[in-house]
Amino acid sequence: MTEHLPILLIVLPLVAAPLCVILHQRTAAYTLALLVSWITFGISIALVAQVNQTGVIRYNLGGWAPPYGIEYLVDSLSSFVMMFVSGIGAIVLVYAPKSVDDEIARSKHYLFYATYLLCLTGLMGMCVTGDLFNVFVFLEISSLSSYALISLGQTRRAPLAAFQYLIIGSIGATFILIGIGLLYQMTGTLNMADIAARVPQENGPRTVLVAFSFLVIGLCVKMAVFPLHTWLPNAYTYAPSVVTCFIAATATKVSVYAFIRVIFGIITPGFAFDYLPLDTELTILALVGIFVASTAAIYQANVKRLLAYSSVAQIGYMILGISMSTPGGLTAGIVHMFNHALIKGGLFMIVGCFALRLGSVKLDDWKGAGKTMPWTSLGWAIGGLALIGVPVTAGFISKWLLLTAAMEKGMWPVAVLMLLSSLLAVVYVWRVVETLYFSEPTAKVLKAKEAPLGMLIPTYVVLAGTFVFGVWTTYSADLAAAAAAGLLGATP
Amino acid sequence: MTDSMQIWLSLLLPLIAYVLLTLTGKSPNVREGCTLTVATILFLLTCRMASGVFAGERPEWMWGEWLPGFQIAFKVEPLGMLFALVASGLWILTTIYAVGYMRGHNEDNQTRFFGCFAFAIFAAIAAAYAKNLFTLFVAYEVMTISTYPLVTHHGNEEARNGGRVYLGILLSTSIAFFMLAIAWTYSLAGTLEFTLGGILAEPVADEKISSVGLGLLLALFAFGIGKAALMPFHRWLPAAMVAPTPVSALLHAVAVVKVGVFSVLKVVVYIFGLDLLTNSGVNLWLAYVAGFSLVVASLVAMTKDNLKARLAYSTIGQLAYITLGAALATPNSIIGGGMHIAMHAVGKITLFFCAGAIYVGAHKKNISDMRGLGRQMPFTFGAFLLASVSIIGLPPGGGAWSKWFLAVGTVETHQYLLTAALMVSSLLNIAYLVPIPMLAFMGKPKTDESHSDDAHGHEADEHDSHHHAPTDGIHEAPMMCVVPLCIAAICSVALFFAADWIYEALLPITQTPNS
Amino acid sequence: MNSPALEQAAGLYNYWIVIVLMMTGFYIVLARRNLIKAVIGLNIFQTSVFLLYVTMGKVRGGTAPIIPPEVAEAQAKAMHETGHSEHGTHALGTVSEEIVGAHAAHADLPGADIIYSNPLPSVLMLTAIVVGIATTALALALVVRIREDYGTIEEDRILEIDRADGLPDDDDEDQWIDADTHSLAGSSPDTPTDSESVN
Amino acid sequence: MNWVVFAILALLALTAVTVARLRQLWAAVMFTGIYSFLSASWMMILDAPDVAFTEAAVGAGISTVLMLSTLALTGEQEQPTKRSPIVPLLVVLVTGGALIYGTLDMPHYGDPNAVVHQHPDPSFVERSLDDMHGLPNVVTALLASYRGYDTLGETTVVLTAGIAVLLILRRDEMERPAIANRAKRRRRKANA
Repeated sequence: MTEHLPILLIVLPLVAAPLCVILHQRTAAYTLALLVSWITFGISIALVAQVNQTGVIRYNLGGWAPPYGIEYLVDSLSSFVMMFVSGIGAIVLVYAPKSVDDEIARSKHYLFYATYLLCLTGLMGMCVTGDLFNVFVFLEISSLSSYALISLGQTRRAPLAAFQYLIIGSIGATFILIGIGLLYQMTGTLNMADIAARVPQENGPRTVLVAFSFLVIGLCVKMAVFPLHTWLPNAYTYAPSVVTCFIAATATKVSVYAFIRVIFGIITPGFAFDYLPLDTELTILALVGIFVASTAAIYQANVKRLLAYSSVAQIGYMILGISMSTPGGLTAGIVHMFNHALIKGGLFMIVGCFALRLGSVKLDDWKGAGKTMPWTSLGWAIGGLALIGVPVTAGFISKWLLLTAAMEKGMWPVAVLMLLSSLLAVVYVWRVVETLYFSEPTAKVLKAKEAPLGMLIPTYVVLAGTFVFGVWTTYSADLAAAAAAGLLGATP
Repeated sequence: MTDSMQIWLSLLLPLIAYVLLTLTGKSPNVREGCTLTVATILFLLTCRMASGVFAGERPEWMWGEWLPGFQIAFKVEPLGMLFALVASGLWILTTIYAVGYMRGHNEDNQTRFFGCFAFAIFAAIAAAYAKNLFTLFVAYEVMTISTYPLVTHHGNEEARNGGRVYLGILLSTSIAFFMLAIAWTYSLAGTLEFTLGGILAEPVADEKISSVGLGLLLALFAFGIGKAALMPFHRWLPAAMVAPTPVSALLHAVAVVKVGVFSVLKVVVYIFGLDLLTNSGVNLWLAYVAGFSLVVASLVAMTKDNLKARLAYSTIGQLAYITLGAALATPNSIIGGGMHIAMHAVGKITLFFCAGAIYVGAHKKNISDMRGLGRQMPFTFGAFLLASVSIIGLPPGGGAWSKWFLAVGTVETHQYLLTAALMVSSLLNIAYLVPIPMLAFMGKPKTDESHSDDAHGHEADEHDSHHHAPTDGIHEAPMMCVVPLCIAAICSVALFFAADWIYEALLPITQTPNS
Repeated sequence: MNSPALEQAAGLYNYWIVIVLMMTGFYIVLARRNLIKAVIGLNIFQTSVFLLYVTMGKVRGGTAPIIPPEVAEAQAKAMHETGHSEHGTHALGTVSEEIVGAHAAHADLPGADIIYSNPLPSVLMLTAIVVGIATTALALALVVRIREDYGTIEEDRILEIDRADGLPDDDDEDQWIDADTHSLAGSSPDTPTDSESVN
Repeated sequence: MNWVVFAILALLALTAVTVARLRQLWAAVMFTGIYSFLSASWMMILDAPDVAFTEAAVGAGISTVLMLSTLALTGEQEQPTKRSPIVPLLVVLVTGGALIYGTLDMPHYGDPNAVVHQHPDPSFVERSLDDMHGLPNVVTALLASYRGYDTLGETTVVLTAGIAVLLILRRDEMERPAIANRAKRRRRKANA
């Protein structure tokens, strides 16, 4: 049984999705989705444990060995990413029902939960597969379902945002497909490890170079790296609250994961960073992105959009860490994926609570909500502190790791700019805190009740997580360090 | 009781207080009883530890390793011990005082107030006992955050603006400079542990860092520790005056600012090392910045009519004394700086207590309105006078000794300009502190009409139920306010006689291991 | 003109044409202001990528990877005789002796001289085509929805309408609150969409 | 044979450019269908009959039908845009240039010594002979076996799209009354 865990991870939500449709009843569909997502979470925890004990797990689908068949590969990195993606997926589902009731027409609920599961399937599939073309297929599953989920937002801007995301996302996916094709042409295989072993690197064949850049650009679109982020603010802003929680916490992170895989698992950092000046380019892009997006976040009137821009900035920190390609930097990038998933998930969950009670995500409509919704407001303050990176929160751990990694590499300006940029986070987080606590409540706010416990408890579980992993880093930083070591060690 | 237990218990106690008082928030008497009990236990425990530490023990306790190489660990040494002693002792006084003040004022959210207070004490103790820079930094930031709700306690526009400046400056400096400096130090030395004689000597010998770089690093530390309120990053301190007076007392006398200068001293003594600093000469610019800071702050203080604002600028000046002591980096100046932490803490908390008592008892904020008030509030103004003497540095105030050692430090290093600055500043101290009790005792009260108009004009809307105090006879603030401030005033004099003991206690930190 | 360049051009012109086709599709997506046109562009872009893959699979003088029945039969029989079982999993990148041996054994069988084009790109593209049509369907559904909500599928026009609504979100908040209370006040039976009135 | 290829390629390019220039959406859709059909023909020549059939059915068939039915709901004329085509053109030129640069080290068209035809040795065809016990169509064999998992993914994509379309297009009277109101308001304004 245990040797089939990797495939179970995908098949379970995959099978549950059509079942939800067949059930055709919202409560039943919800219960099934909840159950399956928690089982998936359990399986990924089991996989983390297993990888820790026995090392990399390889699973040949249908018994066909690579390079013929498709191989599943669970190593410390993929198991780590799967763990937090499925964990966030499961927790958000616990949080979901009230908000979904409020924002999505009831007759659509069973379809909504089915799509949610499909999105989860796609994300998990991207993490677990060791086959490049298979990554593309799963990427499309997760993308298509997220377009649909985003289009469910209440305003008519939601379908438009989804459409724009679809066009940009499909261009990105097609770029990835071109990149895969060119790599295939040069190596004759689709298995990542096999490609890495066979890709000709001496003299840097131009085809490999172009293949690589197409893969990177395609993934950058999906990751929303700075100049290619244009789809993200609208998509996050107009999607239903629950969808934003889920997608913001997981989708971009999984793309980052795929990016890491491509750079360290296929191209090798030696080629990417020594032969190509990719590290400088990425560093510059990341820094510019951090500053531009953080500044944009400061001026937003809509809190969801504010957080969306903040997400673009935070992706910059991940890229920054990855582009250092040292164990320290890579660890920082990976651990920030995890920490940011927690933090941003928690913050968007808070936004969902406000949206439920106040019917708005505009900052002006939240004035003085600290009085009537103290717990939700406190939640924002906590999550905000974590986002800023105050000690004792998870955000601090990533910031600290990134800082020491930059220092270690002697990247002075980067360290200074990084710290300066985190001051911008103070501004945009605190703007909201002040509105919550130091403004006269509006009539609607005065009438508002505290968010229901069913939503507050999962939110606080996630927020508590930001504290736990700000202090106890065995399961975040240590796993990330192991993953980074694995990535760098695997490529001589 | 083992060494490590003493440490974690003293860290745990404020947290226990926090939990207890949150749970018992409904009944104020029980809540404050709990706080006081815990504070007393903590103080006794700290005294017990102090006797050991000053005798040469160095208890240690490691809580855990957050990241490989970065531990949250604690080790008690004399400087930290002194700071912890001051903090825990004054916590008791401040709590008693706060009870009187907050009740006398019918403040809202008292539970949150006392809770954050306990948390700030926790952070102060953690900072005092920190074994390495990493732990110190974490405690430093926790303190910034936990005192923010205290500063913005009133929740109005003014509080928001004050809080903005407060948090803005403290967070920005700590993130942009302090954190960078720590990371830099780590990349140079490979460790962040406080070590007698410093950890940077080796990298300097290996030429990993030039003397310019060393100066820059010192600057990052000095300005990054925004709580030390070195100009030009001092703005947060006056801004934080919007807080209730007990908070100001805590912030400006005990916890926040003292964590700042304490950190500066720690960095100088245990990270740079006195020898390294004096040999490389990079410390002098800092000494001059501190000298400039202390004269200017005293000058500004003279212009302030609002008593709390004047005290705030006075604090900026006094903190600069300590920074100056650190910057001179001679054994005498370090001891002077360390001693001034205690002397100034006790003196300044008295002054703030007095300011609060005057506000509660007579509803006066401005010095010009206090003319003749001394006859109504003799204890308060008497205490004010005693504390002023200590702050100025005249016998029999404790401050006399610390300023003496600082002056010796400037002479030893032949920085006579700084000696002059110290003298000038002390004169200025006299000029802005002594007139207050003098006016109160000697001055003629304003005529009743203008007096009451003024008072009502200021306070009527805030305190509608308040009936105006009669001008004749003794009318002090509540006992809960007056008693602590008298105790504090007596302490500030008592310290004059205990200076020798502090000197002995601090002497070990100035000795380099090989000399 | 030197001959290597010419040779290269002769060997690569197929790819170049495919690239031109791809870029035409890409251009349509980027330059469009009409939503359907964007979908059309995406279609052309993706179809051209399929061509890129299929071009890779071609072998000169090869034939479609469909094994003539008689060859297959003979092969099956030969395999039965050599009695070799299926080879399950084997380590990555290594080819076991057994397979090579079996391969050599087949060499003299009928049909062994047929050159087949590479089947793998075809396999991949079958998947990609389906993914493409799924994307198209989803995109078109969104277009229909946008058309219902905005009454147009011209992007410039939609942005104008959004701008005319005032600041972003301004008007939407009203909807939000309406939806929040589930008030059916405005949605009398005649809530058909603009499509009717246009047609 | 060669001139057929040339003709198809020329027609493909012509069709693509025509689509780019057309403002009549209906015609553009038809040309897209033709484009798919031409692609399918070329794929046939490239020894990929399975892909060709699928492309003809899906690309030229289903997708054209879908687009036409969408057009029926949305109107067929593309409005001229004032935006300058310079930026997209630039992006496209750079991308295309990069791709052409990338082809320079590629194995030549149809080269039997290309890595793709050499690497998994024995090749997929030979492996499938053994593993599949002589299933004639190697592409089908591969789809069902070695890359069966992609096929599962592909099915999931279809399922996703199906559910998604339901989710997007289903109208509900409970839903979004404000939008309906707005549509009514707009209609009224237009009529007035």
